[in-house]
Amino acid sequence: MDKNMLGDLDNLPEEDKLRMNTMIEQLQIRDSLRMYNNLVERCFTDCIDNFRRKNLDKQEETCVRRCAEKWLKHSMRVGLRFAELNQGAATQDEVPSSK
Amino acid sequence: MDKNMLGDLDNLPEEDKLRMNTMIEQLQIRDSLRMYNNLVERCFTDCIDNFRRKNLDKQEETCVRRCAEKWLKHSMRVGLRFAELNQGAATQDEVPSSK
Amino acid sequence: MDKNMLGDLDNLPEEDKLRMNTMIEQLQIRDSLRMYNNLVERCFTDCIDNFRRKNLDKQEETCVRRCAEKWLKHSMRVGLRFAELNQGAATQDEVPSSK
Amino acid sequence: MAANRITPQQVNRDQIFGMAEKEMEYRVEMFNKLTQTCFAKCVENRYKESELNMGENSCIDRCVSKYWQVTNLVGQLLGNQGPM
Amino acid sequence: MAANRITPQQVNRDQIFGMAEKEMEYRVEMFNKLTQTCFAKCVENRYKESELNMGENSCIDRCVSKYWQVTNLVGQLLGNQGPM
Amino acid sequence: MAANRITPQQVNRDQIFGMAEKEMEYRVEMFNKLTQTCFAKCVENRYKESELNMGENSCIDRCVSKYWQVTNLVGQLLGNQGPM
Repeated sequence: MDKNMLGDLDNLPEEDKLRMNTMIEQLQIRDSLRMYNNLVERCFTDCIDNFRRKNLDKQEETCVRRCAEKWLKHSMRVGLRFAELNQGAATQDEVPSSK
Repeated sequence: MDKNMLGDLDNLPEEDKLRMNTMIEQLQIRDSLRMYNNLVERCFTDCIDNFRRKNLDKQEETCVRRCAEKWLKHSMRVGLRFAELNQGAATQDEVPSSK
Repeated sequence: MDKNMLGDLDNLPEEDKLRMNTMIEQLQIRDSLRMYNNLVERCFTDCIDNFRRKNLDKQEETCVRRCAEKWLKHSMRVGLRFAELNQGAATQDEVPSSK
Repeated sequence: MAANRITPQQVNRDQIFGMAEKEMEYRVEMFNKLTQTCFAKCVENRYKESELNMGENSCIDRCVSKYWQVTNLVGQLLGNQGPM
Repeated sequence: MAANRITPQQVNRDQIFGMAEKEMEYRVEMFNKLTQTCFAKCVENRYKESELNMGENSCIDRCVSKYWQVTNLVGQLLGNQGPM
Repeated sequence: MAANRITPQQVNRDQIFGMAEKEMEYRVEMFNKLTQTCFAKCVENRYKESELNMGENSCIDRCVSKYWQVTNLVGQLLGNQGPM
């Protein structure tokens, strides 16, 4: 659906393209802020279980760093695979479409 | 609150009703897309635990189908019960209101 | 970022301040409604496990009351601590900023 | 999201629409949480069949009823001391 | 959020933008759920190192593939009887 | 959501408002996640009483402090290599 939609929009006047770009930009900002929040929540949940001190100790810090790095690598890999599948669905007809 | 609100809006000019309808429509679209995402996530989480192949096997597919069907039936039943309760709250006075 | 942003906005015309206030108000309404939903979900999940009757029994009701009260006290305490940290980050330079 | 000139009146109408929107979002979210919570509490999740059995169905009915009551109870508590 | 006068045409264009927005939100949400689900299924969460090992990497690839297939399968079911 | 004519200037102001809105949404979401996570980590959930005891209170304080530090730490990492 989005593809046809965006196709249609190519023919729309400049001000609509501008509006569309603003919208996409806004969604991207929101998405990266959400991703940040989710990453913090996940690494905190997995790494922090001791509340006898108010500061992170070395071990907790290491755990959080690794968690965040692993998450970013994971997220990038998923992004690549996801893009391949999206592309496949867009070009091949024998693959059942996702919509 | 929404009932009074919608009551008020009945008296508003045509363009406001139009705007209201657009809003409701948009929320419904968003809701059904979210529901779709949630359903996929749930059935995937419950049914897929083996990652030695990249394609679903027969058993996984059956599990996903049943999961989705059960979910839809469940969701419809909840909708019916929920509507009854909403209606009861709107017409009876002895029932404590939800707001 | 928001601080500079809000700083800039102080210099903007009245109608923008009005718009900003409306936006903040809307976010607060949404946030308190979400909080209400989350609280109900949590206390229901923690307190209700028996579905042989359709009405809450005394014990379940007590559990829900305590859960909600504890949550509110917890939430207030977190708010205080969070505000202290936010303030510390805004006034001290040795503390690494959150952004 | 865009307007050339916003009058106080305009903002007022936007506020009304905004509140109606938030209220509807709230109801949708409540329904979704209720649906998910009762699914988790009542429905057998190994999916041996695609029908809900009698036990699951009556569990669902009672779950919805109790969820509704918890919503009212919590609403009363919030009305008395706080953010709602 | 604000407008002095809304014509039916205007609402139409708003609807198109609104639908495009919802569609994109849906894709972002799907990607995020997929990412979180596959992280939970595939990545060792005691974080002994900061690299993904070979087993984790191939698990991730298959997880994405299967998630995609489940999305299509559920989409077909919804298309046949309901809300999508 | 509606406008008869959008000028580049208008879009610019919408962008500023949009970013401020996203930033606020982010802070609210962070606060909510922090509140939920620390409740799960610190508060006894059989609800034998409606008061937080001393142990729970000091756990909450430390939990908030550590959550804040994790937020900063992850923010630094993202600043160095990525999406933030």
